[in-house]
Amino acid sequence: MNLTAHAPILAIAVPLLGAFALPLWAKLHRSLRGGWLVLVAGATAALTALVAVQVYTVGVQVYTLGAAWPRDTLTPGGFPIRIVLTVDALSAFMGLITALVAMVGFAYAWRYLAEDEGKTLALTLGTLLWAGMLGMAFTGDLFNLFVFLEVTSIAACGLVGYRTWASRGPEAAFKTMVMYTVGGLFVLLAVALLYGEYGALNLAYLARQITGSLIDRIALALLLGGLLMKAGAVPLHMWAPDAYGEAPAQAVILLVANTQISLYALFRVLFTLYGGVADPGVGWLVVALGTLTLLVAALMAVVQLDLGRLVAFGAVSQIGYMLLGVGVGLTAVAARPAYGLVAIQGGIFHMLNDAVAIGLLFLAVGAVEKASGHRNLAHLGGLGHDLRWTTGFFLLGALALAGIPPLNGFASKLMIYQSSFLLSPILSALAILASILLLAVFVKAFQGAFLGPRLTAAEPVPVPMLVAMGVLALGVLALGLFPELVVRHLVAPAADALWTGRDLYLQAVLGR
Amino acid sequence: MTGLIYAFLAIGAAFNALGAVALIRFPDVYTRIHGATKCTTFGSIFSILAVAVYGIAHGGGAGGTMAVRAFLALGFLLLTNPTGSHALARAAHRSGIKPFRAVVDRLEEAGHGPRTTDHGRRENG
Amino acid sequence: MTLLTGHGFWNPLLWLAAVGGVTLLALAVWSRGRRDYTRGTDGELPFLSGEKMEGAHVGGGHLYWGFVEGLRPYVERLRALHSGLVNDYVAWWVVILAVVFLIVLVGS
Amino acid sequence: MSVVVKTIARILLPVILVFGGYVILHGHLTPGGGFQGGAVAASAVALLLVAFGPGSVKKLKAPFSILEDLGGVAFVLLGFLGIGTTFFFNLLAGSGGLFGAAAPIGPNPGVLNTGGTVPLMNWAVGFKVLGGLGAVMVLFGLFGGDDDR
Amino acid sequence: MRRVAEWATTATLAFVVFLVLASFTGRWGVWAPEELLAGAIIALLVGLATGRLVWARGGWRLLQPHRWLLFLVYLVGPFLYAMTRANLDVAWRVITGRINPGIVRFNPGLRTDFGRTFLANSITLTPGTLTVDVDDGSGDFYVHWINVRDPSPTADAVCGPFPGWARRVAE
Amino acid sequence: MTILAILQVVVLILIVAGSVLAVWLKDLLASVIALAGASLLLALQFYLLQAPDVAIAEAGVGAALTTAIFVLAIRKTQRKEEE
Amino acid sequence: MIGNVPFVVCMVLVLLGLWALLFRRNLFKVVIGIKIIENGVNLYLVATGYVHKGVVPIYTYAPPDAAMVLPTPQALTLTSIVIGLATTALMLAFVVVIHRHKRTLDGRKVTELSG
Amino acid sequence: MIVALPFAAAGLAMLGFILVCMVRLSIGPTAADRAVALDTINTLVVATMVLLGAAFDLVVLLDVALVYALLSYVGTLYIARYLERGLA
Amino acid sequence: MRRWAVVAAFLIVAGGLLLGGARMRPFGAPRYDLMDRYFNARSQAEVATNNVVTAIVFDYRGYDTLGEATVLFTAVVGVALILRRLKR
Repeated sequence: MNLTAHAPILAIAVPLLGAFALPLWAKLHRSLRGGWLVLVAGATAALTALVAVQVYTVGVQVYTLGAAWPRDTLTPGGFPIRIVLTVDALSAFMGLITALVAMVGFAYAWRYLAEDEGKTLALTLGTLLWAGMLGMAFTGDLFNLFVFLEVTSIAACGLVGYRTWASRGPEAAFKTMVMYTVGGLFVLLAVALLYGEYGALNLAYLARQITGSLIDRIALALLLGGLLMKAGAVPLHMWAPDAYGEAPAQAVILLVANTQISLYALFRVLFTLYGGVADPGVGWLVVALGTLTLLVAALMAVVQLDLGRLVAFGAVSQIGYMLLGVGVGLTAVAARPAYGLVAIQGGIFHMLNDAVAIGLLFLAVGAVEKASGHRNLAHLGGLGHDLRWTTGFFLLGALALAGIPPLNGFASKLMIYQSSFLLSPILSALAILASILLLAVFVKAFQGAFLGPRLTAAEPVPVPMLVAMGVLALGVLALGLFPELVVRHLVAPAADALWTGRDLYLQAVLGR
Repeated sequence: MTGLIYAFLAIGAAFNALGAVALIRFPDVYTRIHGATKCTTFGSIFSILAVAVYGIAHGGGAGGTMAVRAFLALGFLLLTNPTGSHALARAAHRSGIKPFRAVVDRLEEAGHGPRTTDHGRRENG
Repeated sequence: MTLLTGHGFWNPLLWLAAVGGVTLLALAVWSRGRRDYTRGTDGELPFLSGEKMEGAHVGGGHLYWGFVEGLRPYVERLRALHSGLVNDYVAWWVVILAVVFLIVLVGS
Repeated sequence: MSVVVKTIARILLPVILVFGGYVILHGHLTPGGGFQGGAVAASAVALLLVAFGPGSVKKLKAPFSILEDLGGVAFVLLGFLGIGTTFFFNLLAGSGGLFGAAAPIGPNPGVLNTGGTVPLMNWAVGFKVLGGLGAVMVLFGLFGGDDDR
Repeated sequence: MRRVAEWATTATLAFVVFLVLASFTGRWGVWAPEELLAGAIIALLVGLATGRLVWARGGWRLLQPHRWLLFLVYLVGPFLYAMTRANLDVAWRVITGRINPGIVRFNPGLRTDFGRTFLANSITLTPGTLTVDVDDGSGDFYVHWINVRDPSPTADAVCGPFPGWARRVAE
Repeated sequence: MTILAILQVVVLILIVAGSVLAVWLKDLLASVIALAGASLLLALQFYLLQAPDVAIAEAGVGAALTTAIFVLAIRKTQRKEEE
Repeated sequence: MIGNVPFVVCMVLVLLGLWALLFRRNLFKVVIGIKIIENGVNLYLVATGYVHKGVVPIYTYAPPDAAMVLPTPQALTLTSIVIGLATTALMLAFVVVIHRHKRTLDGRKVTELSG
Repeated sequence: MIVALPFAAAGLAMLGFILVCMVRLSIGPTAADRAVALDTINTLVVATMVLLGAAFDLVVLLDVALVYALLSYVGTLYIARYLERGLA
Repeated sequence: MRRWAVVAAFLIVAGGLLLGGARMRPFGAPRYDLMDRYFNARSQAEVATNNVVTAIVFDYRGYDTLGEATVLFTAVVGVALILRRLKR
C-alpha cells in the first residue's frame, strides 16, 4: 500500500477510528486510553504533515474514494460521481493549523480536565472535532462539506456544554447549537439548489458549470449566510463570545481553528466554486463585514470584565482581519492588481498567527481559571507572583495579538494594512484603530489580573499545561522573527491556490 | 375478483370516513376514542383486505409478498391500535378529564383518579 | 530575511537591532540620571487621590477609567445589541441574509 | 403503564427487533438499510422505556455505548478493507465468496448473497445506530431521578 | 433450564415472524436457504436479548397449538361479527348523537396477563365499550360504556361471550 | 392534473398545516403532537415521491424516536409556554 | 404538471421554521422551528430527484422498463435525516440542562450571557 | 406511476379523512384529544400507504407501511404516558 | 420598530427563497444525464445490489455515510457528556 497516495484519507480515517475506539480503551483501562490517544494524534499529525509535504512539493492531490485507483476521479462519461478528496495548498495549510492546535490542545487537556467521568468523552469529542475539521479542509465534494460541517458543529457544541454544573455552559452551547444548525441547514439548502440545477455535487465540476444564473446566485447567498455564521462575522458573531468564554480552554483553541476552517470553506466557495463569476458586490460585502467585525469586537472587548469573554471578543476581532484581507483580495480578483495577492497572503498568514496567539491567550486564561478559580477581573490581581510562566505567556500572546512589532501578529497585520490601504485608506485606518483598542484592552486585562499585590491565591499550574503554552509561545516567537520564511514557503502557495490556482484545482479533478 | 376489491375499498373508505366524522362529532375524549379506534381499525382492515386480494389475484412472488405484507400490517394494526387507544383513555382519565355527562364513574370512585404531580397542574379539560 | 509586502518591507531582525540600539541609548541616558533616588520612599507608592494606601491594586475594571468612560456611549449601544436572546441572534442572521440576498440578486 | 400495554410490549418487542434485523439484512434488496433498521430496533428500546419505566433500561447504558463504539470501529475497518485499492473500495462485490455473488441484471426478486461489503456495512451501521439511539433514549430516560412506579 | 426454555421459545417465535416477513424471497423454493440461515441467526440474537422479558409473567400455555386454532376461529367468528356490529353501532351514534356514557366496573375473573390483555383489546374494538383501566391486583376492568344500561353490570352484560373466549384462548 | 399530482399537493398542504400548528400552538405537548403529525405526513410525501428508504428512516425517526425524545424532554422540563 | 409547487412549499416550510426561530421565545419552540426547517430542506432534496412516472430506484420486483427516480438525493436525505436526529437530541439535552438550572424555558430569561 | 386507479382514489379519500382529523388536532380542547387525532392519523396513514403500495403496484413500498404500523404506536404511548404523568 | 425591521428582512429572505423554489428546474424533470443515469444503470453490475440507494449510501458515497455515522456518534457522546451525572 502506497502511504503517500492514501495519506489524505488516512489523515481523516485514523482520527475517526481513534475516536470510535477511545471509549472502548477507556473502559478497559485508563492508561490504554492515553497511549491510544497519543498514537492516534501522532499518526494523524504525521499524516497531515505528509499530505502537506506532498501538496507543497508535487501539487494538488486528489483521492477518489471507492474507485479502482485513487486518481480515477472521472467515470468513462467524463464526470466525477464518487466523492473526491481534493487537497490543494490552502487545504494542506489549514490541515497543518488544525494539527498544531489539536496536538497542543490534547497536551493541555491532559491535566486541565478533571478526571471525573467527562474526561474521556471530552477527549473523544476533541478528536472528532479534529477529524471533522480535517474532513472539511480536504474534501472536494459539496455535500461532504456539509456533513463534516455538521460533525464539527455538533462536536464543538458538545464541548462548549462541558461545564454542566454551571448554567452558563449549557446556555452558551444551546445558543451556539441553534446558530450552527440553522447555518448548516441553509448550507444544505444551497447544496440542494445546486444539485437540482446541475445534477452534480463535485466542487470542481460545479465550478466549471456555474454560470451565475439566478439559482446560482441564491445558492451563493445561502452558502454565504451559513458559512459567515459559522465563521462568526459581526453581527453573526453573537454565539462566539458565549462559546469561547464558556468552553474549557483546550476546546476553545479547537473552536478557533473551527472558525477558521469555516472561513476556509467560505473562501473555497467564493474563490473556487464561484471564482468564474466573481462579483465585486460580494467582495465589498466581505470587506465591510470584516471591518465591522474587527471594530465592533474590539469595542465590545473594552468593557468586558470577564477575562474569558474579553479574550473571546479579541478572538472575534481577529476574524475581521482575515475577512478584511481575503475580502480585499476578492474585490481585486477580477482585475488582479498586485495588492490583491498580498491581501490574501496577509489574511491567510493571519489565520496561522491568530491560531497560535489567541490559542496561547486562551490557554493562559484557562490556566488562570484553574489555578485561581476566578475569571472576573474585579476579583483578580497579582497573579504574577505565583504564576510566573503563565504571566509571561499571557503577555506574549496579548502583544502578539495586538500586533506589537517583533511578534507574529504584526507581520500579517502589516500586509493587511498595506493592501487595504491601497483599496481604501479608511479601511486600514479602522483596522489600525481596532488594533490599538485591542492593545489597550489586553494591557488592561494584563495589569488587572497579573500585576499588583497578591490578591488572589493561586495553585501552581501543572507542567503539561505549561508545556502546551510553551509550544505556542515558541510559535509566536518563531513566526514573529522569521515571517518571511513562513510566508514564502507556506503562505504564498496557499494564497496562490486561491488567487491563480483555481485552474490547477479544477484540472486536478477534471483533467484537461 | 375486481368486484370484491371494489366492495372492500368502498367499505374501507366508508368506515374510515365514519371514524373521522366521529372524531369531530363526539363530545368528549372517550367517545372520540370509541369512534376513531373502532371505525379506523375496521376500515383499515377492509382496505388492507382489498390490497391482499389484489396481491393474490396478481399472483407470483410480488403478489404473494404484497398479500403477506398487507396481512402483517393488518396484524400489527390489530395489536397496536386498541392498546394505544386504551393507553390514551387511561391517560385521559388520569390527567383528570371527566367523561362527558357520565351516568356513573366507577374509576373515579375507586380512587384511581387524577394524582397531582410535582408540577401540580391539571389538564385544562 | 525581508518580507516584502507589496509597497513596503518588514524585517524583524533589523527591527530588533534598531530596538537594541535605542535601548542602549536609553540606558546611556538613564545612567546619567540622579543617583539619590532610594527605595522605600513615597515615590513608589501608587497615587490614589492623594491618599496613601498600602497594597493598593488598580483592578482591571478601573484601569484607564476615562478612556473607557469616553467610549461608553458607543459601547453601551453595542452592548444592548448583545441581548443574549436566541431569537435576536437569529434575527441578526436573517438581516445579514437579507443584505446578502439584496447584494447578490439586485446589486449586480 | 397498565398491564395491557406491558403485555403487548412483551409481544411486540421481539417482533420489532426481528423487523429491524430484517430491514438491516435486506438493506441491499428492499428499502431499508443499516440506519433504518437500527432506528427501528432502537424504537424497541423506546418501547421498553415507555412500557416498563426507566428502571428497566438502567442496565442497558453501558452495553449500548459499547455496541455503538464497536459498530463505528467495524464500519471504519470495513472502509479500511479496501485500502489496497482505495478507501471504501468494495472489495467483495462480484468476487464470488461471501456476499460476492453477482446480482442478476434487471428487475428480479433479489438474492441475499450479493452486495460485497454493503451488507456488512449495513450490519455495522445497524448495530451502531441501535447502540447510539438506544443510548440516547436511555440517557434521556434516566436523567434526573430514578423514580419508577 | 427455564432460562434456556425462555430463549428457545422466543427465538423460535421470532424465527416464525422472520419467516413470514421473508416469504417469497427464494427463487426456487419459498425461502432461500441463506434467508433461513440469516433469519435463524437474527432470531437467536433476538431470543437471547428479549427472552427473559417476554416470559417474565408466565403465559406458557399460549404455546399450546389448539389455542392458536381457537384464536383463529375467534378472529373470524365472534370477533369479526362483534366488530361489524360495533361499527354499525358507532355509525348509528354518530348520526343520531344519542349517547349515555359512563365508566363501569366489572370483574371477568381472569388471572393471567395475557388473558386480561386479550379481553381488554377485544373490548376496545367491540360495541360501545372501551377499556380505560385494568386493576393489576384484583383484575377489575374499568370500561367506558357508551350506553350505560346498568351502573353495576356483570361481565356478560358488558362484553358478552368474550371473557369465556379469553379464558379458552389465552388462559 | 393526474391523481398522483393531486395526492402530492394534498399531502403537501397537510404538511404545511401540521407545521403551522406546531409553531402556533401554545401547549408544548400539543405542539409536539402536531410536529409528529407533520413528520408522519412528510413520510407519506417521501413515499409518494418514490423514496421508500427515506420514508422508512423518517417513519422510524419521526414516529417513534423524535416524539419520544421530545416528550421525555418536556417531561424533564415543563409543558406550558410562558407568555 | 403541478409546476414547482413542491419546491415552493418546501421553501414555505423553511420560512415557517425561520419565523418560529425569530418570534417564538420558548426554547422548545426554537427546537421545533429547527425541526421544521430541516423537514423542509429534506423534502426539497427528495423533490429535486423526482421524475414524472418514475418508480422506486430498487430493482427488486421493479416493473420492467420503467424510469427510475434519481437515487442520489435520497441517499443525501438519508444522511441529512440522521444528522437532524443527532442535532435534535443534543439540543434537547441542552434545553433539559438549562431548565434544570434556570427553571424556565423562556428565552428572555435565559440571557445570562449578554453584553 | 399509478397503475391501479381505484386504490389511488381510495388513498385520496383517506387523505381527505386525514384533513378532517387535522381539524380535531388543531381545535382539540385537551392534549388527549389531539393525541387521539394523531393516533387516528397514524392508522389512516398506514391504510393510505398500503393502498398506494397497491396503486403503484410496487411491493417494496409496503415495507414503509409495516414500519409505520409497528412504530406509530410508540409515539402514542409516550404521549399517553406523559399525560398520566408517569414518565420519570 | 426593531420587530418591523426583522419582518422586513424576513420578507426579503422569503422573496429570495420562494424565487429560488419557483425558478428551479421543473418538478418531475430533473437533470438526469450525469450521475444518476450512471447509478441507475450501473449499480447492479458494479456493486451487485438491487437497491440503488443503498449502493450509493454505502459504496459510491460511503464516505458520507462515515461522516453520518460520525455525526451520530458525536451526538451520542455529546448527550452522554451533557446528561452525565456529576460527582460534585
